[in-house]
Parts: sequence; C-alpha cells; structure tokens
Amino acid sequence: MDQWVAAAGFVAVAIIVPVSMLVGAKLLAVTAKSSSKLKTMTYECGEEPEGGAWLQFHPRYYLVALIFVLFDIEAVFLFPWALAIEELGGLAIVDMLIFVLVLLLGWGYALRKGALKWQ
Amino acid sequence: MTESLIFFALAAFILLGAVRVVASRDLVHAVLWLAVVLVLTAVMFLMLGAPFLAGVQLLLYTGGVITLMLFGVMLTRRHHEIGVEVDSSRRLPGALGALALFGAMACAIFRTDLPAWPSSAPVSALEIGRAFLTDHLIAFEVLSILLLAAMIGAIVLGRQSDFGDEPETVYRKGGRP
Amino acid sequence: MTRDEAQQRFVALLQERFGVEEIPDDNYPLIDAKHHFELARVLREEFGYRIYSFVVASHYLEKVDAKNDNAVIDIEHYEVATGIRCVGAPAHLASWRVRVELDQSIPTLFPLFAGADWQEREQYDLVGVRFDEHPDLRRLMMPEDWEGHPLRKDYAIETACPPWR
Amino acid sequence: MTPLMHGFVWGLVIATVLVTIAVLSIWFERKFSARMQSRLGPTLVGPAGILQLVADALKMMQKEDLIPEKADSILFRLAPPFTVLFTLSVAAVIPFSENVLAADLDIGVLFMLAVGGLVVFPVWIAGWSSNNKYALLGAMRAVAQGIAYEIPLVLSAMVPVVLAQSMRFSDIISVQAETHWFVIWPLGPGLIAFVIFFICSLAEANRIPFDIPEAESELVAGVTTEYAGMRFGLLQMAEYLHTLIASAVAAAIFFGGWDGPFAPGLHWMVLKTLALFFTIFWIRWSLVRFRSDQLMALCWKYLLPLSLLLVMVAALFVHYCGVGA
Amino acid sequence: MHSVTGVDPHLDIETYDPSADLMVLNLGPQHPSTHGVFRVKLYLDGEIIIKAVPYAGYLHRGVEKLCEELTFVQIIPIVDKNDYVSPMMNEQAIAMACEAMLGIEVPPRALYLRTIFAELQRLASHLLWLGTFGMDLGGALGGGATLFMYCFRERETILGLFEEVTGCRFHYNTHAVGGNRHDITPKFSCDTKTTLEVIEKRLEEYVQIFSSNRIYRARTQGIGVLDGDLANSLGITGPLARASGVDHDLRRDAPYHIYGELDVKVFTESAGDCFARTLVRLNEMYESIRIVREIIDSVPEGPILGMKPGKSPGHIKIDASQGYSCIESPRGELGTYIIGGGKSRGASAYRLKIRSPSLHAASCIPYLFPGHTVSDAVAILGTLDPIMGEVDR
Amino acid sequence: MAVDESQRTYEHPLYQHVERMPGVSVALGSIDQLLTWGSANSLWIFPMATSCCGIEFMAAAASGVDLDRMGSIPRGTPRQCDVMVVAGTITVKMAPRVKKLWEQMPEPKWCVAMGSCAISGDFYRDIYSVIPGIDTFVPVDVYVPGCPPNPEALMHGLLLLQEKIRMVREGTLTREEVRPESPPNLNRPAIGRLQDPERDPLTDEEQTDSAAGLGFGDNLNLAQIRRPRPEPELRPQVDAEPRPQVDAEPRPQVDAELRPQVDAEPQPEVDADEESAP
Amino acid sequence: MTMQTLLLLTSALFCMGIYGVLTRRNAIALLLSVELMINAVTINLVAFSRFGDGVTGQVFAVFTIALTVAEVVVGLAIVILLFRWRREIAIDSANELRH
Repeated sequence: MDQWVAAAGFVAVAIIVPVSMLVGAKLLAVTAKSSSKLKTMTYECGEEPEGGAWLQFHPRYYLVALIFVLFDIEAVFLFPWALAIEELGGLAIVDMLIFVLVLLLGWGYALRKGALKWQ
Repeated sequence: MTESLIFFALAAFILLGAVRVVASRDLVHAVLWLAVVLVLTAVMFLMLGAPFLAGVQLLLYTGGVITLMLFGVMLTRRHHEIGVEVDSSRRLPGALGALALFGAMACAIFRTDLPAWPSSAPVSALEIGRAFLTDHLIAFEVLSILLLAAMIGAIVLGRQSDFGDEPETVYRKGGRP
Repeated sequence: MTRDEAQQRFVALLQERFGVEEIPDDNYPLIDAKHHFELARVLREEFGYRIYSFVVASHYLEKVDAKNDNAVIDIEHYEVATGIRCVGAPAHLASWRVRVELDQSIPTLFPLFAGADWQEREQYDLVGVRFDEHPDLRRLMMPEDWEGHPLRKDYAIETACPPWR
Repeated sequence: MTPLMHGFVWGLVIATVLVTIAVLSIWFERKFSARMQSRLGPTLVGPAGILQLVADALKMMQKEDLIPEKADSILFRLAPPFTVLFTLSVAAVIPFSENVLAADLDIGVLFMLAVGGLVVFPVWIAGWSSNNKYALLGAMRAVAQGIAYEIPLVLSAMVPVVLAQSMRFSDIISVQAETHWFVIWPLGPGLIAFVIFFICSLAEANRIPFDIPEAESELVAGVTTEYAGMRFGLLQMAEYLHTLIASAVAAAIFFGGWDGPFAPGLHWMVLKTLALFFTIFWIRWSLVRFRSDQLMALCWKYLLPLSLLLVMVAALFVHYCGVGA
Repeated sequence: MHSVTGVDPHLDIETYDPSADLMVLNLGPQHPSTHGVFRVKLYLDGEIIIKAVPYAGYLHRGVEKLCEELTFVQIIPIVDKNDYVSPMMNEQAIAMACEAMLGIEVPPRALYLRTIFAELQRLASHLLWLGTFGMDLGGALGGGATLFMYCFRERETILGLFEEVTGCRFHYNTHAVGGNRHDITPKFSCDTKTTLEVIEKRLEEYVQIFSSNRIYRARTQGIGVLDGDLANSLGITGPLARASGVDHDLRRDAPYHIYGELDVKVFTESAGDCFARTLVRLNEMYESIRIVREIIDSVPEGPILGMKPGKSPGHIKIDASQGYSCIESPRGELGTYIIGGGKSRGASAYRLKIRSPSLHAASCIPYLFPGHTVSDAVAILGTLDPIMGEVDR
Repeated sequence: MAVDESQRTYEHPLYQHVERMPGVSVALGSIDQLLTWGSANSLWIFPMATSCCGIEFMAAAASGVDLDRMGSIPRGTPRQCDVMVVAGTITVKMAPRVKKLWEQMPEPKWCVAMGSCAISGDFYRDIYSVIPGIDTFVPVDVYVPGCPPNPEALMHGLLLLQEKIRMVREGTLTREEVRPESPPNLNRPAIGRLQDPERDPLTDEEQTDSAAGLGFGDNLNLAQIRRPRPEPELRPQVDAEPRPQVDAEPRPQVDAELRPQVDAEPQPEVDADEESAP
Repeated sequence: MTMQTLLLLTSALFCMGIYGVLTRRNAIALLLSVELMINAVTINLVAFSRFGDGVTGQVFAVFTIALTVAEVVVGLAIVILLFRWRREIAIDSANELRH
C-alpha cells in the first residue's frame, strides 16, 4: 500500500506542474485594450462556420469503438492470466487459447463485414 | 483517521458526480461526470484492497464505457438539440421513489448488525488469475462466448443502422436511395 | 494531317454546312448564334475536337459616326468567341465568333464540354453575357452581390466598393 | 521519510527533469530537423538558440487569455492541464534506476496502460469543447486512433509481463538484467513486440506518421486549433512528454532499463530513453502521414492478431523454458 | 450529364439525405493546403466528401481590365504576376500573342533563350509543386516539410540563374514583344550545366521517395482518378491531362519557339490518379533538364530583339484583328486571346483574355473530391497544382 | 517605467497592479526586460500568403534564409500566432476575411505588410477589386517593400519588428523616430487610413460589420454595409460627362477616363472622343 | 471507513441511478444511470469480498465489469439503430418495438 501512497504523491506533483504554469500565465497575460466581436468568433479559415461543430457523426464510427471495447475486455483477462502461466502451465495456455480463439472468431466476422473500416 | 478523511472526501465527490450525472442537461457533461465517478471509484477500490480491480476499472470501465458513451452521444445528437430535458413531470415522483428506496435501504443497513470490518491484505493479480483459471474456469470460457455474441449482435445492429447504400454509391446517384 | 489542312477542313465545314460566307484573314469567322451549339457538337463528335480551350466574351458599346451627325453605326452588343481543340498533333484550334445582342443569350456548351461550366460563369461574371440553360450561372470571380460587370466598356476601372477602400 | 513524501519528492525531481528534457527536446528537435533539412534552426536566441524555448514559453505566458464565444468554456479550460496530468502520472511507476523511482507498484504495467489510456479523454474534450469543426474532426480521429492502438499497445506490453511473470517494472527489469534484454531474447516475440509497442506509442502520442488528429494540411491545427497561449503550450508539452515517457517505458520493459555494463544504471536508462526518443524524431522528419482509414486498417488487420499471437508464443516460451531462461 | 466519373457536380444536397446532418466544412480561403486563397466548401458525411463546391475569385485583381487600360509594352510586367510560380511563361505567352498578330519575326537567339528559360521555369515550377505537395501529404511539422526544404533549396539555385541574367529573383520582365531584353553570358551556360547536374542527382532521391516509400504510394495511388475524356472536356491540359492518358503536348503537337527542332518526349500515364500526376511531373523535370542540356551550348549568336525598341510605351499597335496563341506552361495550355484596339487605340488591347490552365484544373474539383476523405482532398488539390493568381487573375 | 501607452494595443493588468506598489519598480525593470525579450524573440507567423509574395515567404521559411533561426515558425491557426505577415494582394473579396483573421489573433500581435501589393495595392491599386493597402483596415507595424521582397528583406522586416517591440515596451518609440526624414503630413497615407485623423469612424465599424457578416451570403455583405453615408462612394458606372480632374495626389498612370490614354508621350492620332469600338 | 458508511454510500449511489432511470427520457442518459447503479453494486461486491477469501468477490467484480461493458455495447447499438430509424432517442417512442 505504501507504494500506492507514493504514487499518490507523484500524482500530486503531476497536478502541480500544469497548474503552476497556468497560474504563471494568468499573472502575466495581457488583455486587449479594445475588443472586437470578431475575436471570439469560431475560427474557420476566415469564414463564418455553417452550423455548429457539435453535430451528429456517422454510425460507422461506433463499430470501431465497439470492437475496441470487446478486445479491451480480453486484455483485462489476459493480465491475471499472464501472471499465472508459470504456476498453472499448459492448462492456463489452453484455457486462454480457447478464449482468444472464440474472440478472434468475432474479429474475423467484423473484418469480413467491413466493420473495421474507418472513414 | 487519515483514511476515513480521504474516504469521506471521496464519497462526497462520488455522490456529487452522481448527482451531476443524473441532472446535467448536457449529455456530454453527464458522460464526463460519470467518468469522474468511475475514476474516483477506482481510488475507492484501491482503499478496499483491490489494486488490480482499480486498474481494470480505469482501463476497461473508464476507458471503454466512457468512449462508447461519448461515441453514442456524438452519433445520436443533432445540432439543434443542445441539452436533454429532464422531464419535469417525472422529477418529483422520481425523487420520491429514489428517496423512499434509499430510506428503506438505510434503515436496513442501520438495523443490521454488521460484522466487524476485517483488515485484509490487498489481493494480487496472480490470485485473481489463479481463480479465473481454476475455480471459475467455466464462467471464464462462457464469458468469451457471451462477448462473441455481443460483438456479432452489435455489428449486425450497427450495420443495419448504416445507410442502405454506402455513401460512395449514394452521391453518385445524386439522390437518396 | 498538318495544321493548314485541318484549317482548310474547318473552313470547308463552316462554308458547306453552316453557310458561312466570309472567312476573314485576321479574325475568326462569325457564325450565327443558332448554329453555335450545333457547330460545337459536330466538331466534337465528328471531327474529334475534344479539348475545350476557351470562351471569350467581349462587350461593344454603341458605335456612332461622329462626322455624320452621330448616326448609329452599330448598336451595343456582345461577341462571344469560342475555341476548341483536337487532341494530339496537329492540335488544331477551331474557333469562331458569335454576335449576341444585349437582350439575347447564347446556348451553353455545358452538355458538350464540362469545362464550359466555369468558363461561361466567368464570362457572365465579368462581361455580363448570359448563357441559356447553364446549370449554375452564378458569379465566379466577383462577390455574389457585386453590382455591374467589370469588363464591360462602360465600367470604370476604379469603381469603388465601400467600405474596403 | 513517509511514502507520501517519498513519492512527492521523487515526483518533483522526476517531473522537473522530464519537463526540462521535454522542453529541451523541442529545441533539439528544431535543431535536428533543421539539420536534416539543410537549415540551421534557431541560432539567434541564446547560444545555438538554446534559449528559444524559454522565449517561446515567456511569450505564451503573456498571450491574451482567449476563449471562443461558442466554446464550452469550463471544459475548454480544463482539458490542457488534464492532458499533462494523465501523461505525467504515468511516470510515477517508471524506474529510472534501482533507486530513482517514485512508486514501485505491483501492477505497474497495468497502471501505466490504464492511466496512459486516459489521455484520450482530455484530448477529445479539448477538441470537442472548442466547438470548431477542425478541432472536432481532429478529436474524433484522436479518440478512434487512441482506442484502436490501445489494444495492440496493451497486448505488446503484455509480452514482457508474460516473460517476466510480473507486472512490476523493477521485476521486469531485473529478470532482463539476469538474462537478456527482452528485445534480444526470446528472439521472435521480444523484438516484434517492441516494434509493435513502439508503433503504437507513436500512434498514441500522435506522432508522424500517425499525427492524423493534428494534420496541419487538412485540419489546420487539429484539436489545438482554438487554443492560444499557455493552454496550447500545455497541450504541446503533453505531447512531447507522452513521447518521452513512452520511450522510457519501452526502454524499461524491452531494453532492460537500467541494466548495462560500466556505467551507473541511471546513465543507461537515460541513454536508452533518449536513443528511442531520438528515433522518434528521426521518423517524424522523414515520413509523411497515413490517412485515417489506412491507419485503422494497419491496426485492426495486422497489429492486433500479430500481438495476440506474440503473447501466446511468449506464454509457450515461459511454459517450456521457464522464466529467465 | 458528364457521367464519365458518375459524379454530379451540381448535386442538390437536399436530395442527398435531407435528414442527415452533413458537416459543412470550409477549406480556405486561408488554409495551409489550398496553396493560396482558394475556398472549397465540403459537405461531409463522417469524413467522406459528398459534395465539394469551390469558390474562386479571392485573388481577382482585374488583370484583364488593367490590360485593356495599359499598352502592350506595359502589360508584360503585369501578367508576370498571374502565374507567379513560373512568371516567364506569362511573359512569353503575351509576347508571342503580340508577335503573332503583328507578324514580327523573333531572332533565333531569342528563341533559344526563350526555350531555355521556359524549360528552367518548368523545372522550378515543378520543384515548387513537389515541395508543397510533400507538405500536403506530410504536414508542415513532419517529413513533408523536409521534402519542401529540399525542393526549395534546388529551386533557389534556378532562381539564382535567372537573377544572373535578369537581375531579379522573381518577376523578371525579361521578354519583350519581338524578343528578349536580357542576354545570357557564357558564364550562364556554364552555371546552368552545373546546376542541372546537381538537380538531376537530387531528383533521383525524390523519385526514390515516390517509388519506394509505401506511405507515399498508399496516399496517392488510386486517389482522385481523373478520366481522360473528362479532362479534355474540362479543358484540362498539361501534366494533369497527360497523367490521364491524353497524349497531348503543345511543345510537340503545335511547336513554337524552337521546339520544332527538338524531339520533345511526352510522358503519359494511364492511371489518372495522384500517383500518375506525380510521375508525369517528375518525368517532365528530367525531360526539361535534357532539353536545356541539349540546346544550352548551341545558342546561336545574334541579336535578341527582333524590332527596334520604341521610344514610347505605345509604340506597338495592333489593329482591330483578333487572335489567340498559346504555349505549354508547366500547368498546361496558357493562351492569350487579343482583340486589337483598332486604328485609334491600337497601342492597347480592346479585350485581352488570358486562358489560364489553372482555372480549368481547379474546375475539376467538384468531379474529383466526392467519395474521398478530407485527407485525400488535400492530396488531390496538391496534385492539381492550381496557382491562384492564374485562376483568379 | 516610461511606457508610451498610446503605442500599445494591450495592457498587463496584474503586472501593472504590482508595478504601482512602492519599491518594486527596480526589480520589475529586469523582469520587464525579460518579458520583452521573450515576446520579441518568439514571433510566430500567421502567413496570410495570397499571391507572389507568398512564394517568397515560403522561400524565407525554407533553407536559404530560414526564419526559424530567429525563432519564427509559421502556424496555421491565428490563435497561436504573434505576427500576421500579409504577403500579397488583398482583394475586396478577401479583405473581410483578413480583417476577421487578424482580429482572431490574441494580443499582443503585430502585422507586417510584405510586398507593394499589401502596402499600397501596387499597380492594382486603382482596380475595382483591390484594396489599396492593407493599412486601410489593419494596423500595420512594419512595411517590407518590394515586388516581391527578397526573403532577406522579410527577415530584415522581422528584425525591425523585434526592435519596434522593444522600443514600444520601453516607451522610446515615437512616430517621428521611425521615419525622421518625413514631415507628419507626408507620413499620412493618401486615402483614408487607420491613423488618418480625418478618417470616417463609421468606416471602421462598417469594416468590422462586414467581416462579421461573412457566411450569410457567399461573400461580403454589401446590403448590410451600405448604410447611408455622408457621400456615396460608388461612382455611377457610365460616365456621361467627363469626370472632374480632382487628383490632388499623384496617381499612377491610369487616369479616370473610360478609355484612358496612358502613353507617356502624346499620341497625335488618338482622340478621346472617338468611338471606342474598333 | 466502516462497513456501514460504505453501504450507505453505495445505496445512495444506487438510488441516484434509480432517480436517473425514473426521470430521464433520453436513452443514453438512461444508460448512464444504469452504469451508476452497476458501479454501486461493484463497490459492494469488492467490499463484501473482504469477508470471504478476498478473491472471489473481486473475480465477480471483474466479471460484472466485463458484462456491463458488453451490455453497454449492445445497448448503445440498439440506441443508435433506433436513432437512425426514428431520428430521436426519447425512450417513450421505443415502446413501438414491442409491436
């Protein structure tokens, strides 16, 4: 547990670094004497953006996220397995092989259906 | 002392996050508040002696679910809808129901004679791996089948939600299919 | 085939099928507006003039004879010159002129040459000639709401545009 | 010294050094790329232009605080510091020598991957909250790329874990010190896993040829399009820190970390890290970028099955030859 | 209509999918990859372009109007600024048009000089294109910038040659109606040969990049396929058309200068994609080097101006005749259509139209973009190589 | 510190607050110098490269001159830039965009007009579609003359700009010192420009409005900006009678007739009243 | 930190989720509330695992997380499909799925 506390100490530093930089910037930042309504307009190559940016994306994007998540689950199960190989030996490998192969079936299906295309 | 202080602070932030999750008008904000709740829960797991679970929570739960949710929001939002309305007619019954449930549960918790809080060493990932591969092997393998089913199901659903035609063919026809 | 032969063939085509009598030396032949599209089609499909080279519209003001009591010699009109070219040697350029009255328009060549889309838009923008059945006759160079056509002869070069001057 | 103080003090030291190296590396990269392009790079500010980055930082601090009117102003402000926070936190578990490390967690590799994987979110928030189309396209690309390459990254990082039968960085390094560096032995899985890990690190840190989220020629400046001043500086610094830390991790889990003859461990670790870091620059200034769908195809079609295979091969190796063979 | 590629440039976006949220993204007018002030409005579905609407005219400087106001002598430095990547080509086009209409004989030495300059300009222009194309593919902060720097290094040496002759790096004003203003020295031919040697050696490296680097090929092959028929129909000439299999080059097919005496090799590719356009331009660079090498030593002695220099800027007069003449610029057929001013105002044109290859090249954007991603759009725009000064004039 | 406030378009609020405290000005002097050094030596460029000068700008960034030597790198977005280098002709269609992009840069910011087109419009000056110099709508700090200026000239311009930044921060810059040889009235631009005291303040407002109104139509919104003005600037398109010769300042060769005669020496056979068509 | 406070926290978290489920009409917001509830359950699983061998509960927590993620995958796919059909994701309109 001590190591985790030490890690917490490190994270505290990781918070301090960006915050201190932002505070420094806050102290030194200038303000414009005269402001224009153009200044805070959204930049789009000098044009007025047509419609907001927060709009709907195409469902194709979702398929990528989906397959990511399912393989993420697999990776999570791999970690405890990876540590137990030496102890459990062949059994562990066969077990995981089945697990992986079943998931690879899904991968093959996704590949054939073109779900992994990103455009 | 320090531990309970941290615990209470954590609990307060988790509850605050949870309130924002269910009350935020902007869905993206709600999702990000859920991310806060999940990350803080990971810290809670650490305090409960489950470091591996904390890692899983961060890697899988936060990384995966939040990504999915963000994509879900981005894919189902039209730009004239900025926020999602909380149905005001349901707010009162909802709050009452939730409060009632909480009251009942709190009552039960206070009345139950809980055993003493055992102090335990953190569970290592190795032990969990051993449990997976011996005691819970069947569940482990069945899970893979379930994930396969989920993947195929979601792909089928996802592809149905696609256009009938690929866009490449649609714009060439110059009209909607 | 040399370029001279191609030119002779073009001249023959004009004289035989489109009834053009006068083929000037230092100028391109003037044909009737109703033949404009047909000539381009024949050249493209029968003679292989496939490259769309240019279209030039010019504006002519009313012409008066100062010595003869300002008698009108010629009224205000446009002239549109078109050039199309054949691929490869001798790369002969077939070009002709069409006179367009101020209130008239000229058929677009867009169905034959996709390039006519932008070229004719440009001529419309700068000179003001209108092209019939053009799919998208908007201004190309000047802002959409600009007044006047800059390359007309009655348009002063330093016409101001507030407030950017 | 209490563990908290230990972590805090080492954190201060390591973070300062890392930030300094990251800042210096920008200067170095500018000089290096200039030399590659037959230019000189910064020369006028300080000796050999070494103070150029100081001037840049001072200038960024003085820039006006500009938040676009249509942006989600809270998230817009929060995103840059969180990018640095998550990136820098990874360094907590990296051992720079036997003694120079902040926290030796028993699930160090998992911590590294989990916290490092979170960086995607502030980057996405940065792009989304700008309410700018270039930024949003960049953000969507960043998330897609980040999550896609997360999988091969995790799997390739698992190869050393399997080989050392531990997720603790110091264990992984000491197994390598006792036998061979994993990049050398076992021959197949170690080297290929390193290559995959390296490619995925490039992709996660958005470096060329995977810098699609901030493709200047298409998306102007990608997710950072609306950012000005120090916030942009933080985003930029996070990117360099990410690259640097990824190099350090690769050096630790594949190249034996502090292991090496003649010199103290710290020297070796720094040397290996900088060598990998340098390689990243080299790649950056020589290659052009992929298109996003090509990038995805590379990941899903090749890297994913290959890295799974490597994990299995490594497991067989451990099973038949034992740890530290 | 023009169903060669099946893309409808005037696609009504409402009929595409009225319910879909298409993202409308502006590329330009100020954008790193538009090579000037050009704006393309993209309708995106995800990252796929459904429709592209280009807008030109952000650099419309009224050159044609100005050419009507000034005399033929005065307009030569003005048209210099049209195609600012190869300024001498503009001068040559105007000068040749005037000469053709006046029937002025240009002395052979001047013709040789013009040919040499034209080919060097072609080389410089293609080098600049290669550099900026690298930027488009690789970004300003990556490998593309390296290619950009290399190409500019080579281009600077060619500009140095021009500076040696004309005293200018950029807008030379070296051509006149009837010949040239500046003569070359023996040192020039010597310098040219060394320069070309260096460039040829370095060109090898660039060819290597395009033939062996898989990312380059993946980004260019099969992208932005331009059909040969469509290219003709749009009036696209030059390397763009030749990459689509149109075997047409004015230097060979309608020779001017001394190209008739040279055996100009014309490179064509059949693919019509970005990669083919790259290859054609790279080959043309080699061919330009070959041509200059071939004639640099055989420049005949003699005068360089075929007519007496006039005392006033109005000394050249063209009557009411009309005429069109053209040259093969690095971007294709660069022509000039002149309607003479007649007896009274013969010193300046009544109407002068510059037929710019870039405008035609830019007009194929609505046909090429749909179906590609934004990244591809940048690559396609890069290979089209439109020069905005020439598009808008 | 003697800072000439009129030269500055921005202020340091917190910093100036500290400055007013007694006894700190000595320490602040060196900090001020440090900050000045920082902003003068890190001039990131926003390339508003429209035409020929844009190519020379690229050449300046390339290996020959290498602007990176002084720490100047081009960035694509105005948000991260300090200097806008306007390289090339700015047309009526482009000007609102330039104005908008200029305004979108955060303070402190500077503008360099590169090339004669950006400075004065060059020989396109009087053409209907060209802006006669960008200083009609953007305050220019440094003019780099040339057509186009050599890359070295641009670098010199940026070095001058560094000098100017230092002088403005120190408060030692006055307008006369920049061009000591020119009397104040010569320094004033030929037509209504930004610093011109006689400039109609309505113009600034209208320029901003038309830049803000981009995107409603395709182009600049003339309907919006053509509010009633004291005198309409749009000339009648057909000049029936000869226009009055009001050119007080020397103009380029193009004069205002419909078919102007631009020859330096008079052409005897030319008569301005003759018909204009051949 | 005692068992009691922990249980109170998780039940509060759970009730938040209930509140969200009852009040939200947006399908994604609904899923978010469900996530909150499952999160509360996971914390409980871990907490109770300390009374046993400490491992089983955590193993089940991992299973829970994995299953939840799979559930979200399918759930969101349905939501997106629904959206493509109906152009809105208010949950009342999904009743038609029954028919």
